[in-house]
Amino acid sequence: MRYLPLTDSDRQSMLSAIGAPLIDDLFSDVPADKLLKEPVDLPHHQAEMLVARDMRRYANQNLGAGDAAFFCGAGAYRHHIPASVDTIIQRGEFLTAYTPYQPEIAQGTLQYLFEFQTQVARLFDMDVANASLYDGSTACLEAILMATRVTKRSKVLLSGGLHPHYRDVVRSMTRFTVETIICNDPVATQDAPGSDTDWLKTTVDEEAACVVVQYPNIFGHIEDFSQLADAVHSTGALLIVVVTEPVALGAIKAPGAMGADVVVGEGQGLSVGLQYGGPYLGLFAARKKFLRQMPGRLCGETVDAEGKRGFVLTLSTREQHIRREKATSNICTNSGLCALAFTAHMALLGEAGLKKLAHYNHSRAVQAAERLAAIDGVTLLNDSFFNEFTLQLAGDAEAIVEHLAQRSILAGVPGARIYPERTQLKDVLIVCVTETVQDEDIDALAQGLKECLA
Amino acid sequence: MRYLPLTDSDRQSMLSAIGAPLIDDLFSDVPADKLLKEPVDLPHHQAEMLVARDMRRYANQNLGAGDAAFFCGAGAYRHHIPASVDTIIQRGEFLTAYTPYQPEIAQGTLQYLFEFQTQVARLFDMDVANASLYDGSTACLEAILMATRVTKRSKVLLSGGLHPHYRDVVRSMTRFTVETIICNDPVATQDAPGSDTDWLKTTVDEEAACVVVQYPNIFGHIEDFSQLADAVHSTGALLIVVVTEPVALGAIKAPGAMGADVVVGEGQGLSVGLQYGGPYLGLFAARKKFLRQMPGRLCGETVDAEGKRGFVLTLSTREQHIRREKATSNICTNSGLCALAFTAHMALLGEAGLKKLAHYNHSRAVQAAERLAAIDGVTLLNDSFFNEFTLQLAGDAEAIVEHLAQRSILAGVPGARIYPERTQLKDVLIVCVTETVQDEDIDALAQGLKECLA
Amino acid sequence: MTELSFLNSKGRPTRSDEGQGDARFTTSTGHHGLDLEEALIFEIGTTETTGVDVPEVPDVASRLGGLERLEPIDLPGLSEPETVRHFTRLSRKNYAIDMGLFPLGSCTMKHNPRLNEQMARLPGFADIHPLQPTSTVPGALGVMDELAHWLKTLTGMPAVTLAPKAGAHGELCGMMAIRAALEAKGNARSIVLVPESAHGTNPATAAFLGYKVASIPATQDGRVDVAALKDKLSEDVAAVMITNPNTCGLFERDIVEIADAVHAIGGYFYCDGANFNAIVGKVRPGDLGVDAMHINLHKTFSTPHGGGGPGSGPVVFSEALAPFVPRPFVLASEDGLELIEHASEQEADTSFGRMCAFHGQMGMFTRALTYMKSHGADGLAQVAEDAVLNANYILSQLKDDLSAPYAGPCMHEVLFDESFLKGTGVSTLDFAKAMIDEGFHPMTMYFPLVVAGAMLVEPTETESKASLDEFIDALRHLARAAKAGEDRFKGAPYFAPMQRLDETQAARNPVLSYTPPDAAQQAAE
Amino acid sequence: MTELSFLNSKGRPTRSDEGQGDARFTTSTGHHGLDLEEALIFEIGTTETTGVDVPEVPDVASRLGGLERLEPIDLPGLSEPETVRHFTRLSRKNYAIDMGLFPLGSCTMKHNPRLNEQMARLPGFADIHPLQPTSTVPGALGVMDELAHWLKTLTGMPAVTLAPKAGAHGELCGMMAIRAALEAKGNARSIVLVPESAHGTNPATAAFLGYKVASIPATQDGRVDVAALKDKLSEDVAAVMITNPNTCGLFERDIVEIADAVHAIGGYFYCDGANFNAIVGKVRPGDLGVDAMHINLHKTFSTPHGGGGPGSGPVVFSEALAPFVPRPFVLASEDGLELIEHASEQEADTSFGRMCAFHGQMGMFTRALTYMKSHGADGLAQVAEDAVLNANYILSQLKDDLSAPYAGPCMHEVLFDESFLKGTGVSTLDFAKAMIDEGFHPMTMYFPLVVAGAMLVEPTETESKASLDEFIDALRHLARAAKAGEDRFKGAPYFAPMQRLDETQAARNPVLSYTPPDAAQQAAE
Ligand SMILES: Cc1ncc(COP(=O)(O)O)c(C=O)c1O
Ligand SMILES: Cc1ncc(COP(=O)(O)O)c(C=O)c1O
Repeated sequence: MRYLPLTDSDRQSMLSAIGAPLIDDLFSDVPADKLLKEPVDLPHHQAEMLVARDMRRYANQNLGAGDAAFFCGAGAYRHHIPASVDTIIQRGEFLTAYTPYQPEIAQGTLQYLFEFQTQVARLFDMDVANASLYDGSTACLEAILMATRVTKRSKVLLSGGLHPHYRDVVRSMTRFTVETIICNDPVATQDAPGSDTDWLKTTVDEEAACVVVQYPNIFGHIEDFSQLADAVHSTGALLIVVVTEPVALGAIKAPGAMGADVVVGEGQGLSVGLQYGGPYLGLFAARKKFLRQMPGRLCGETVDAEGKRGFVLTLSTREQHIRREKATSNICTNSGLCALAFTAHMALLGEAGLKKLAHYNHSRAVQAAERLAAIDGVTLLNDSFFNEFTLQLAGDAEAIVEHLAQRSILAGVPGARIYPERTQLKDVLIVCVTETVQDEDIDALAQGLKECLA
Repeated sequence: MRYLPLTDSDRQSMLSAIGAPLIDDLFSDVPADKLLKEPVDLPHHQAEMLVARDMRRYANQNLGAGDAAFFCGAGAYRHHIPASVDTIIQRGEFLTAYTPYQPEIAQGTLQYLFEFQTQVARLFDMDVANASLYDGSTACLEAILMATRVTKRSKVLLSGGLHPHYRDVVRSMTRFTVETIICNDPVATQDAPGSDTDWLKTTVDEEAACVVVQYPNIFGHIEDFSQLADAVHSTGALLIVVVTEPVALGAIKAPGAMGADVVVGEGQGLSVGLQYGGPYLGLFAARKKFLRQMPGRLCGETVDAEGKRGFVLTLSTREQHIRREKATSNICTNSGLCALAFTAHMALLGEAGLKKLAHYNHSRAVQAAERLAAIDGVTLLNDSFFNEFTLQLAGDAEAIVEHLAQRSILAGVPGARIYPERTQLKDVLIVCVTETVQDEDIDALAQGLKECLA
Repeated sequence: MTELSFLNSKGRPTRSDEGQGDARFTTSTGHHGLDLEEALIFEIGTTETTGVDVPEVPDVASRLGGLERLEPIDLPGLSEPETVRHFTRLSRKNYAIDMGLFPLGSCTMKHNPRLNEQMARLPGFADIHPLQPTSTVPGALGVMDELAHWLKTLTGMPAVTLAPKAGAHGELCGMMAIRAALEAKGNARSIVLVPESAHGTNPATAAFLGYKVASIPATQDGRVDVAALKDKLSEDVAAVMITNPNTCGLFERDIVEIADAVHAIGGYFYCDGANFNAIVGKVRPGDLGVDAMHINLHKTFSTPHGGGGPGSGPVVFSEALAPFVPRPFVLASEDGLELIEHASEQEADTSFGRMCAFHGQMGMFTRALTYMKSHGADGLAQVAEDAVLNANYILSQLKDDLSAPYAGPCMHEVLFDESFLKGTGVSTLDFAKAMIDEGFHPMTMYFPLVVAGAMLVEPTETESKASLDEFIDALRHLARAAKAGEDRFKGAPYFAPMQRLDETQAARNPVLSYTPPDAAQQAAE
Repeated sequence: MTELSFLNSKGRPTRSDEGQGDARFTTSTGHHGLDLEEALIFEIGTTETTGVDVPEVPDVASRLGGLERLEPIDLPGLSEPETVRHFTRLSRKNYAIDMGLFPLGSCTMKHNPRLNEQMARLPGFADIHPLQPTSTVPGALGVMDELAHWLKTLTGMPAVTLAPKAGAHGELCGMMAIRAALEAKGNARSIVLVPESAHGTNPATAAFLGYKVASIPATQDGRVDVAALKDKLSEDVAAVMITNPNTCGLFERDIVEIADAVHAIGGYFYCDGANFNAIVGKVRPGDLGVDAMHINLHKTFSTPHGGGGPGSGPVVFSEALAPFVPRPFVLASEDGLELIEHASEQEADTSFGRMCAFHGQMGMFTRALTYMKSHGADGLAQVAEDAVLNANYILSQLKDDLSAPYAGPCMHEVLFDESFLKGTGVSTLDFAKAMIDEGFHPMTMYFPLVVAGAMLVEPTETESKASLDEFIDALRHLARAAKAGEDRFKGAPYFAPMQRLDETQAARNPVLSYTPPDAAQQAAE
C-alpha cells in the first residue's frame, strides 16, 4: 500500500522488539469475539489510477457551474478565485499543519489568522473577529447563543429575510436550550419597504436577547437597519447581522456602521468556492465588549523571549480544551484552511479590487435584472439589491428551473427549494449574477425563460 | 495589472529619484523613430477569469487521452503519473528557482539532480548520467556528436529501427558538420530477425564514429545487441542505444549490460506526461571514460567548509558559459523540472514498483496483441515486444485511425504519419498498451478495427 | 527603544547578538539566509494596490438603495507576486506533516495523499452549487451514498449522517439525537457521564445541550472505572460519552459491559470516535453496543485540516437513534438517490432538524472516499495494525528512558508522564520545546488530565521505521540530557523561527487585529 | 574521523560547535528546528518499498524474446509519505522567486503566475499525444497559431518557429536557417562575429555549426565597437550575433547601422533576444534589421524553469530567412490550421529540417500565451517600462556606494563592477555570498566578461518598490561594511543551509552518482 511505509520485514522486527509474536497480540484488550477475523465486506485496495477513474466517473455525472449558464446564489456564491489562492493553500506547510498550538513553529498559520481576523473586522466594521467557525449558519447560531449568555435572556427574534436554512439551524440547535425563537414570515417583495424591520422593531422587548437580520437578505433586498439597531439597543438586546455574501460589503455600508453588535457571515464565496456546500467558512465578529464571550479561537499579538513580535492563540480560557463544560462553545476544529484562502484572496483584492469587484457584480446584476424583468411573465420584486434579486414568474419556478437545467442553464434557486412549505413562494426565483456570468449566459437565461413562460 | 506591483505613485517617485521626467527618457538609447508610440495591435490586458475562459476553450477542442480509448506511443508514452509528483514539482522552491549556480541556497535542486543522475545511470546500467537534455532526440544528436569528438571520425550509422523523427533531427542538425550519415531502411516485420543488426554489423567500419540503435525499436521489436556491440567496438566505434520508453527497462535487460557505450533516452513517460510533445526529458548516460566529453550539466558531490556533504554543478569547463566556442555543446537551460518529476516518480516506484509496472504493461500488451491479432485482416508483425507492437492491417492505417478517432478511439500511430515517404508502411499501425489502457478500451479498439476491416 | 541597532530599516527587530547563539553579526535586513522575516499585509500593502484584474464596470444606474459604502475600508492589497511571496514566506515558518513526524496524540496527523486533493478539485465536485437541481448532481449524491456505505460497513452501524462539520459538531449531532430520542420517550433526563480523561469537547457538548456533566474517574490502568460509572447510573442519566480507544491510547476492555449497563437504565452510549484510526477494519463499534459515534474524517480518513480545519464529523447511529438523524440526507429509492432536505408532509418528522446551511463537508467526502478506495478493506485494517504497531514500538523503545504510566500494549498512541523528569527541573513543556530543536513537532502535552505532565505520542501508520528510530533516538537522547542536567531545556527552542512566546501578555492585553503604530500609540495615551 | 560527536546516528555530520556560530549545543538528529537535514533516496529507501500500487499482473506468457532483466537494478523506493517529505525537505533548502528578490542578471527571474500552471494542466493540453490525428487537436494548433501571431506582432517579424526547446536551441535554429540560406546562395561562408560581452551560448552555437568565431570588442560605453565590427566584416562573414539590449544591460544605439553593414556584405543579423523583456511592446526587433531572433519564453513570458529548465525558444525570422524555418509548423489555410511535419512532395523543400522529436514545448506555449493574454499589448509595454524603471532606480540609488562602469540609463538590468571593492580584500564572489546572508539571491557574477568582477543585477518588473528599497538598503549596507573592513565576507554565507562548497574537490574527484560507503571505500582501496 502506497501510503504505508512499513515493509513486512519492518513489521516483523518491530513485533519482536516489542515482544509480541503476532500483531493481534497488540489488540489483546479487544474482546476476542469482537476482533474481526477478516476484512469487512468492502472492495480491496486499488491503484491510484483506478481510484481516480472511479471518482472522475462521479464527478462527470455532475453539471459543473463552469459548463452551464449559472445563476445560483441563496447563501452560496460563485466568484472567480484566483489561481494563486489555491496554490497558497496547497503549500504543504499550510495544508498539513495542525492547529497552531506550538507557536514557535506555527507562525505561518498564526500570522495569517491574525491577518484574517483583521480583514474580517475591517470588512464588517467591527472591533474583533475570531479565527473562523464552520460556516455562516453555525456562526449565526453561535452569535445567538452568545447573545443569550451576554443578556441572560432567552428569546430570539429572526427576520423573515434570514436564510431559511439558517433559521432551521437556529431552531433545531436551540430547541432544547433557548426558550423562544420567533421568526417572521418571509416576504419576497420589497413593495412594503421595511415591513419586516417594522415587525422586528415593534416585537423586540426587554425579554429579547437578540434580533437577527440578514443583509442583503435572502431575496436580495438591502435595507438600512440603523433605526432598527436603535430600537433593539433600547431594549438591551443585541443586533446580529448575517452577511452571506461578503463581496457586497465592497459596495454597501458596513453592518458595524449601522449599529450591529455582532456580525456573522459566510466566507466561501471569497475563499473556497461552491463545493456543493462545504467546507465553508464561518465569519464571526463583534464589539470588543463581548470578547470574552466569543466562541472559537482567537489569535493575538505578543512577543517572544527576544522581544520579537509574534502571534499566539489566546484567551483560550473561553474554549473547551481549557474550560470544558463551561466553555463558550464546543467548537475545536474550525475552518483554518478556508480562512487562509480568504486571507490570500482578500490580500489580492485589497480595497481597490474589492470595491471594483463589488461594483462590477452589482452593475452586471442590474443589467441582467433589467433584461429579465422585460420578459413577459417576469416581475422583478426588488427595489434595491446587490448581485442577487428575486423574480416572480408566471409559472412554477421549480419546474422551470428543472426544465432549464436540462439545457445547462442553472437559472437560480426557486422558492420551493428552500421554502417548500410556502406555496406563495412557489413562483419566485432567486437569481444571482456575479462576475462569472457572461453576456451569453444572460442571453441563454432570458431566452430560456421566455420560452418557458410563452 | 495583477502581476505588476508598482503603483502609479511609485513610478512617479522612482522617476524623480532617477531624475528622469518621463519613462521614455530611460529608453533614450533607442532610435527615436523605432520607439513605439502606442501599444502594438494585440488585445489589451484581461481578467484572469477571462483568460482562463479563452484557454479552456482551446483545451476543450482537443480530444484528451483520458476521454478516449488510447493506444498511441511511438516515442511518447502515456503512463499514470502519481498525484504527488505534480505536487512536488509545484513547490515554489523548486518551480521558481533557477539553475543551481549558488549551491549554498540550492541544495534542494542539486540533491535531486544528483539523485536523478544516479537513477538514470542505474536504470541504463551506465557509469554516469548528466542532469538532463531537452528530449530524447536531441540527446541522441548530442551522443552522436560526442562520438565524433571522441573518435575523431565523421561517419554515423543509424538503425532502421530508430524513430524517424530522431533520424530526421540527426540528419538536419548534422548536415553542415558531419560528413556521412547512413540510415538503414525501416522494416516493420520481425520475420527476418536481426536483419537490421546484420546490416549494421557488416556496414560498420573504421571510419564510423558510432552506430545508433533503438531499444525497443520504433516498431516495438526488442533485440539483443550484445554481438553488435562487439562488432562495433572492434572497429573502434561507439554503440549508442536509444531508449524512448524507459519503463521497458524494468522488464528487459539494461543497454549497459549489452555493451552500449552511450545510452540516451526520453523520460517524459515517467515524468511529465504527453503534453503534445513537450517539454520532455532528455536522458543521457555514458561510460565514465567519456565524462569530459559529455554535454550538459553535471551535479557532483563535495563538502562545504564545515565538512558537511553537499552538491554542486561541476566539470563546467565542458560547458558554454566557461568554454564558449570550445564547449562540448551549446546547451544551457535543460529540463530541470522534468528531471525532478522523473526523480520523484522513480523514488515512488522503486525497483519493486518499476518492475511490477513494467511487467503489468507487458502482460496487458500481450493480451491486447493477441486479441487484436485474432481479428480478420490484422497481422501482428512482432515476435517479441514490450508494451508496443505493430499490426499490419488489410487497409489504409491512417484512414482507419482517422475514422476511429471520430469515435474517440485513438488507435495508435499509423505508418504514414511518421513515414509518409514509405508506401510499404501505409498499412501498418503501431499500437501501444500501457497500464492506463482498460479492458473496455481494448474492446473498443477490437470492435472498431473489426468494423473498419469488415 | 534603546538598542536601535536591533531594528532594521522597517523598524522590525532583528536578532540580537545576545539571545540566540547564532548571530555572530547583525544582518541589516533582519533576514538570515533562507530564514526570511515577513511583515503583515497591513504593513506592506496599500489600498490602491490590487492583485486582481476586474473587467471595466459597465455604466448603469446603481440600485443599492442609497446604501453605498463611502467610508474607506482600510484593506490593503498586494499584487500577485507580493501575495505569493508573502504567504510562501509565512508558510516556511510552520512545521507540518510534509516536513516530519507530527506525533500529536489524539490528532492522528497522518500523511495527506495528494490524489485526494486532485479529486476534490475536479470541477464536477468543486464547482457545483448546493442548491442546483439534484437532478444535475447525481455524482455528488453517489459520493455521499458510497461514503455512507463505507462508514456504516466499517463501523457495523445501520445509519449515518454526513452533515456534521467536525468532531465536536458530530458530538453535538449525536447528543442531539440522543436528547431527541429521550424527549420522544417523554423525558430528556438531565445528566451525562463523561470520564475525566475525556477530550474537552465532550463535556462542552453535553453542556451545550443543557445537560449536567458528571465526571467518572479512571482506574489505575487508565480505563473508565466501571464500578464508579455504575454507581452514577440512574434514570436521570441520558448518556455516557466514552472515547474508545480512550485518550490514554488504551482500549476500554469493559466497553460491552458499560454499554449494557447504560442501556439497562434506558440511557445511550455515545462513543467519541476520534481514535477510530486504531481499530478501523479491526473492530466494529456497532458490535460494542455503541448508539452514536462521530468519525473525524480529518483524522482517520486523512482529509487535510491545515491550521485547524476544516474537518468533517459524520456520525453513525444505532437503530434506536436512526429515526432522529438530522437533515439533509441521501435516500436510496427505486428512482435512484434522493436528497431529503425538508420534513416530509406525509410522514411523522422525527429528525432533530438541521445542523448547518447545506449538506456537510462535500470537499472532505470526496477526499475521504478517495482515501478509503485507495486503501480498501484490507488496507484500512493494515492502517490500524501499523498505527498500533508504531505506537507500541515507541513504547517498547522508550519505556526505560521515559516513564509510561500504563503498561502496554497500547493502541495507536502511547502515553508518557512527567515522572522521568522528576528532580531535573525540566517540565513536560520544556521537554516538548526541546523536541522542536531536534526537528520534531512536540507531542500532545498535559492531555489527558489523568496523569501528571502527560505526553501523548501518536506516530500514525504513515511513519517509516527509520523515522520512528530517529524519533526514539532523539527522545532518548533528550531524556538522558535532562537527567544529566544539560542546559538546553528552559530556553528551548533555540533553533526555531521564534523563541518562546509570551502567552500571558497576549491574554492580558489582547491585540487581536492590526493597529498601525501611531493609532496604537494614540490608543495607549 | 576523529570527532565522532559531530556525526549523528546515521553517520551524517551535524553542525560543529566551532564553524557556524549558531550551534550552542549539538542536536542529536542533526536537525535544527525547521532546518531539517535530508539523506539521499539511496540511503533511506529500500528496493522492496514502493509508493505506487500497480494492479496485479495478468498471468500471460511473456513475449520479451528472452531478454528479461534479471539483475537487480538497485533502485530504492519510498512510500508516498516518505517521498513527499523527502522532496519537501529538499525544497526548503532552495532559494526561489516565490521567496524573495532574485536579481540574476540575464535570467529575467520574474514572478511565475499560477494561472499559467493551471491552464497547462488542463487535460485538453496536458494529456494529448503529439502523434494523435491532428483532426482531434484543433485547440492545440489554435494555441500554437495564436502564440505565433503574438510573437510576430510583438517583434514585427513575418515568420516564427516554435520548435526550439530553449534559448540556445533557438540560436541553433536561427543559425541553421542562416547557414541554409547562405548555402542556398552557394556559399556557407566561414566566420561568425560575436561581441566579447556575448553569452557563452552564442560562440558555442556558431561553433556547433562549424563556424569560426571572431570576437568583437566593446567600446568604453559598453556597446559593440561598430568600427571594429565593420573592420571584421567581409564576404566570408556569415552573420553577426548580437544581444540587444546587450548583456551589459544597454541598448545598442547603433543597431540599425550594424544591421545595414552586415546586410551590405550579404551576411545576416542574428539577434540574441534573451533580453527582450526590456523592450517588449516598446520596440520591434523587426524594425531594427534583425534577421533572426530567439525569444526565451521562460524569461520574457514567465514560464517557470525551476532548477534549470525546461525552457522554450521560439525564433522569429525576416522574409529572407522565412523559407528555411524548421518543421513542424502550423499553416493557416482555407481548411483551418494544418500541422506541416514533413517535406511536401509538391513543393521545393527549403526548410532546414527538424530540430526535435515533436512540435516544441507545448506546455510552455500554453503558459506563455496565458501570460500574454493576461498582460495584453498595453500590459506588456508596461512590463518593459517597469523592468527598465526598476533597474534604473537601483542604479540611481546604488551608484554612489557601488561602482557602475557605464552611465545610465540602463535597460532592464544594471551592471556594477568590482572597483568599489578595491582594497577591501572582498571579491565580487564574497560580496555576492554575503547577500545570501541578507536574504537575497546573488546577482549574476563575473558575466559579462567585459568588466572586472561584474555584478549584473536584473530586478524584473515583478518587484515592488518596497522590495527594491530593502535590496538597495542591504547592498548599500554591505558595500559600506566591506569598505569598513567588517569580517563577514570571506566566510559568507553564514546563515545558509550550507557554508561554501568545495568546488575544486568536486571537479578533481568527480562523484556523479551515489555509491554506498563500503563500495566507495572498496573503490578507493
Ligand atoms: C478525543 C477527541 N474528541 C473530540 C475531538 C474534537 O474533534 P474536532 O476537533 O474535529 O471538533 C478531538 C479533536 O481534537 C479529539 O481528539
Ligand atoms: C544572453 C543570453 N543568451 C542566451 C541564453 C541561453 O538561453 P537558454 O538558457 O534558454 O538556452 C541566455 C540564458 O541564460 C542568455 O542570458
